[in-house]
Amino acid sequence: MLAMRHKTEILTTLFFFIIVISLFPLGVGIDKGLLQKMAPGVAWIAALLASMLALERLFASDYEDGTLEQMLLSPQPLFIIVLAKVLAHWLLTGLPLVLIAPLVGLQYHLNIDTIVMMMLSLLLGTPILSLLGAIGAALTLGLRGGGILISLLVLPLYIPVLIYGAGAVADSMLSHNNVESYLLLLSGFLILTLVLTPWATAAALRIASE
Amino acid sequence: MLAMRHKTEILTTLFFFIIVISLFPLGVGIDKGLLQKMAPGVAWIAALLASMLALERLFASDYEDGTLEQMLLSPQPLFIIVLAKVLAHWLLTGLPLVLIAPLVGLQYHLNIDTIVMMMLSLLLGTPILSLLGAIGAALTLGLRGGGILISLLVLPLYIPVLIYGAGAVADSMLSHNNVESYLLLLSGFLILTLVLTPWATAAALRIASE
Amino acid sequence: MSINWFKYAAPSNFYPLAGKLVSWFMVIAFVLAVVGLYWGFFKTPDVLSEQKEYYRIIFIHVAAAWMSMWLYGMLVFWALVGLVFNTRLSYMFASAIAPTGALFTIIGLWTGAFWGQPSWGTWWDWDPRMTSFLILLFLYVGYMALQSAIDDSRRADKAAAILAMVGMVMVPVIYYSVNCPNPAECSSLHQESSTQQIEPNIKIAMFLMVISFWSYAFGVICMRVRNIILQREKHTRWVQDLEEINHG
Amino acid sequence: MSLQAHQLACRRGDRLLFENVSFQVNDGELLLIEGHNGCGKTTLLKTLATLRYPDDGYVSWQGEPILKLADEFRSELTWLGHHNAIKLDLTAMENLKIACFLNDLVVTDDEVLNALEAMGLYGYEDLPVRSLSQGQKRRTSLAYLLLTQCKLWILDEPFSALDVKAVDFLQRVISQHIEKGGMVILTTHQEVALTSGSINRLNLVA
Amino acid sequence: MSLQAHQLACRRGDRLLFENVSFQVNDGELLLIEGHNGCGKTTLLKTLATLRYPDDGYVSWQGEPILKLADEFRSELTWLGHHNAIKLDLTAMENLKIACFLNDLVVTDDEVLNALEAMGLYGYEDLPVRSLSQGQKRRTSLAYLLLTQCKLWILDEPFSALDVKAVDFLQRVISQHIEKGGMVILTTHQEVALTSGSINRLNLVA
Ligand code: HEM
Ligand SMILES: Nc1ncnc2c1ncn2[C@@H]1O[C@H](COP(=O)(O)OP(=O)(O)OP(=O)(O)O)[C@@H](O)[C@H]1O
Ligand SMILES: Nc1ncnc2c1ncn2[C@@H]1O[C@H](COP(=O)(O)OP(=O)(O)OP(=O)(O)O)[C@@H](O)[C@H]1O
Ligand SMILES: [Mg+2]
Ligand SMILES: [Mg+2]
Repeated sequence: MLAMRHKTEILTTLFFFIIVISLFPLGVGIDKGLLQKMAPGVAWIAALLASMLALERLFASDYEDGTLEQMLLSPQPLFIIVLAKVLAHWLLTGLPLVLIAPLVGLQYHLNIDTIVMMMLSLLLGTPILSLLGAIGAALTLGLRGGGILISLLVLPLYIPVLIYGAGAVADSMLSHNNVESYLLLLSGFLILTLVLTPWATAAALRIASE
Repeated sequence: MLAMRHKTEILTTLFFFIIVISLFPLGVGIDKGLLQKMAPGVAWIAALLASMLALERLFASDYEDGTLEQMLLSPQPLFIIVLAKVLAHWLLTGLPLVLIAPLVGLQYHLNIDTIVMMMLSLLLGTPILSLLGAIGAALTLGLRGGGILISLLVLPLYIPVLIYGAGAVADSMLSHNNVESYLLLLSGFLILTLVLTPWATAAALRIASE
Repeated sequence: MSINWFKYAAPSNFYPLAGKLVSWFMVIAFVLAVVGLYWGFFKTPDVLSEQKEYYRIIFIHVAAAWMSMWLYGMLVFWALVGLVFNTRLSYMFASAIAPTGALFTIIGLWTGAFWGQPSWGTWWDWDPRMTSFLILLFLYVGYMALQSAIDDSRRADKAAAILAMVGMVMVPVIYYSVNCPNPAECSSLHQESSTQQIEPNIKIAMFLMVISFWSYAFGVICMRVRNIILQREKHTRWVQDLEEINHG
Repeated sequence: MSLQAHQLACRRGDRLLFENVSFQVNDGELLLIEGHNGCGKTTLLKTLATLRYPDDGYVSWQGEPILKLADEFRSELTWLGHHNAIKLDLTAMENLKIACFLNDLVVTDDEVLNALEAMGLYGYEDLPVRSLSQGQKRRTSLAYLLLTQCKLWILDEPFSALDVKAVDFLQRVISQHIEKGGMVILTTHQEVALTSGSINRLNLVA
Repeated sequence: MSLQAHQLACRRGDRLLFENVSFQVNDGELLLIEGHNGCGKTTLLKTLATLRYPDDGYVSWQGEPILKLADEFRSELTWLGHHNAIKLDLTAMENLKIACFLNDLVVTDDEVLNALEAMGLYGYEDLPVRSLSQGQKRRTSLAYLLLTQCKLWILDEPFSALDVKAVDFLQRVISQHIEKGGMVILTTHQEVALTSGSINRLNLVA
């Protein structure tokens, strides 16, 4: 809702990804084979971290400035508002990564098939991250050490997404056998979270605002 | 100063590291040789990211609740206060990583020499991250998109630390030839930042509070 | 004849001067670019060492690479002047330089990538020079991002100036670390300055292109400074009295 | 129509703030809640607005418990708390529009502009709220009162940070709402001459 | 001793807030700064406290410009802004101790406790400030005034959120400081009967 206004922020996120992704060759070495093998993992971990980085402030400013109270009292159903917030979060953290995937491909010497698969898996997977993360963000509202506490809650939930997402990409580099099943799993997971998590988040928000 | 109270927070950071470090084998695969090669880079990138994650709130709460004004008006020299803040930041993000290094070693099949070197390089390098990061945190106080903006400003500055730090560890796995020169470079860099950055941070804080 | 330089430190005096300079610089840039490109395409050999036609990217690539580094130096210089003497105009210069510098960096990276494809067989590699160039781009982008994130221009100027200076202190460290982390194993795809042995005609074309880029940069910077002046001083008398405001 | 509190009790931590608080607010009435710092005024207001559960007793709206009515009750309610509920990065204009959007209120730009102007923010409507003064921020959030169509207003210290003229204006806004048959429940520590029809006072401590 | 403002001018963005503001505050004097919301009171106070640079003119303390004296001037200054400058996660006790530490003030636990008690926070000193009411938070930050030894107090709307009794108490604290030869500069929108020796009023708008 709000975050859409800030196109510059999306740009900033894009650059953030470029930097994080450039860090790995610097830290790990520039061996071509090594880079290729790492690529899916790195892209996915960048997705996880960016998603998590932005989580802490997802509801925090609403909580601090009283907007959250207004949302709770709004006649609009709370889960719609939550969905709008999640969408904004995804537009800021997920979408840029999907867009930047070809560049990752270049930097890590991937071929076109793999790049397409990476974009696809990110497109399916990153919304799940935003949806799951929102629960963590709502639960930790107003607690101290929020940022790190969130990661503790949320990262374990992210792991399946990471495994399927990175798995799909890695598989497309080697055999292509199981690519569809990975993607199907991701889609199923996406639908599941899309249906369930907004309610959980809404409930957590009501509890936090007491 | 303040952050020291929260021993629980240090624990949380420890868990954060363990999770991030465990994510990589999940995302990349469990090939032993590959893991060994990646280990230094991964540990160092985890250090970078943890340091960065915590940066956003380094001065933010002081800024919002007016404590920053009190600090600026305090008869204590501002750079001392800044140093205390940086120390707290390091205790929360740098120290736990040094402590957890042996565990990384185990997960990535490293030998003892390498583990010791990893701890040493982290011990020298992570304070640099905190010191440099504080500048970014001070510059972006109260701006929108703070978290990601900080990373944009700070990550490029982190790169030399990453290169020397990971380089030292990687070198100790192979040849041992240049280990000392890496460590010397890190120490020199640490002294340089220790002397210069508190002033820059203090100046940035004064500007931010206008 | 002596010119009172300090007179032009006031935005109201600099504005009309810059207006005149813009058109001059632009004309020079255009003419030299045409001549330089002509020279580069028709007066130079078709093959340089093993490379064929595509080596001609050099005229843009090298000139852009140099510009991007020089401009960062200039940016830091003006930021420093601003911090020390607290003159508004120097901050304006610094912020006007940044987009042009970033543009040249991107051109350098882009043309480099296009060159790398035929000659090294890859768009991108973690060659030290490329890496440090990428970091330079990050420094530019960071500067611009910080400045655009702050609404209050006074704070934006000073904060960005501090960032630029920190960046400057870090540049040698970054350069050294990327370039030669390990003295024993320094290697690079870029051959060290093979410019020396290059054919004289290539040198001439390159020289022309560099001058052309310089004056393009000056022209654009002057233009941008004029815009910034108008934006920031719009409440002052002299801006409201300007003819182009009242008629345009 | 009426809002009734039945034997309300609230506790915070181990501390019992109040118990057996009962009252009724009818059309065209104003209820002023009084008491020293920390006696539980804000807590009471939050309970009335369904932002917390009472520890005992219940609140009813037209005879029905508000927690059962839920959204039906909330759509009749305008709440302004201690906090301004405005986004510092957005302009006053945008903030008001979001408030209206959240409350399903369809307004034109002109109406929003007029509300801001009436609140003395003419010329400030396009600045990010961060660069307004404390009082101007408060005014921004209060401007919503000029737009809302809700029947019941619950206001927690609405006069804080306002200057004398703005206090005066807000008072008239409240009076008009009461005269049109609305209900207002508010707290304030300032001695404000509320000139409305029927004022009830509830002292939480006594 | 005296604080003098010489031809001060301040602008925010493109807006000129005030110019040619000059005044002097001597020992045992109180200066009340008045003006409508957004006229620049907070900006003026921040300028006096070296938290911002004036756009024109300067401020001097005992004849020396305050920007030159820097820490020497700051050590004579107690500043309380709009914000409470307290950490919500810490207790009232800890917050006060940190304030004292930052200001190089050596105090015993008993002194801190007494200050809190005088401010009506007896029994709340060991709760995290997050769970205090708005007024109690304000009281926590004001309790520092009972401990500080500084000569010059600059207070931005100190009475906001306080109940009648607390306003009364704070007023007496200010009067006592003035009687002992201190200086106070403050703003407030509430009509508070400041019963101190010599009160000057500065209306920023006029
Ligand atoms: C600091 C930045 C840079 C400078 C000063 C620079 C300078 C030069 C110079 C002087 C040459 C011609 C001399 C030679 O053959 O070695 C050259 C060639 C080249 N540069 Fe760059 N360059 C920079 C960055 C880049 C980047 C970022 C890329 C790629 C993305 C790139 C790709 C190339 C390629 C492919 C050649 C041709 C090399 C060859 O002769 O095989 N350069 N550069
Ligand atoms: N951070 C800022 N950036 C830009 N402009 C600002 C900023 N803060 C305040 N202003 C502007 O400066 C003017 C004066 O603000 P200031 O806070 O000094 O007012 P004030 O007199 O304290 O008002 P109040 O009684 O509401 O506290 C306002 O018009 C406001 O728009
Ligand atoms: N989040 C919280 N957790 C625990 N206790 C709280 C919390 N908020 C308030 N309290 C306690 O509840 C009591 C009442 O607080 P409340 O905010 O309702 O007071 P109030 O009457 O509004 O006071 P004020 O006039 O200062 O605004 C206070 O004593 C406070 O200590
Ligand atoms: Mg209250
Ligand atoms: Mg004010």
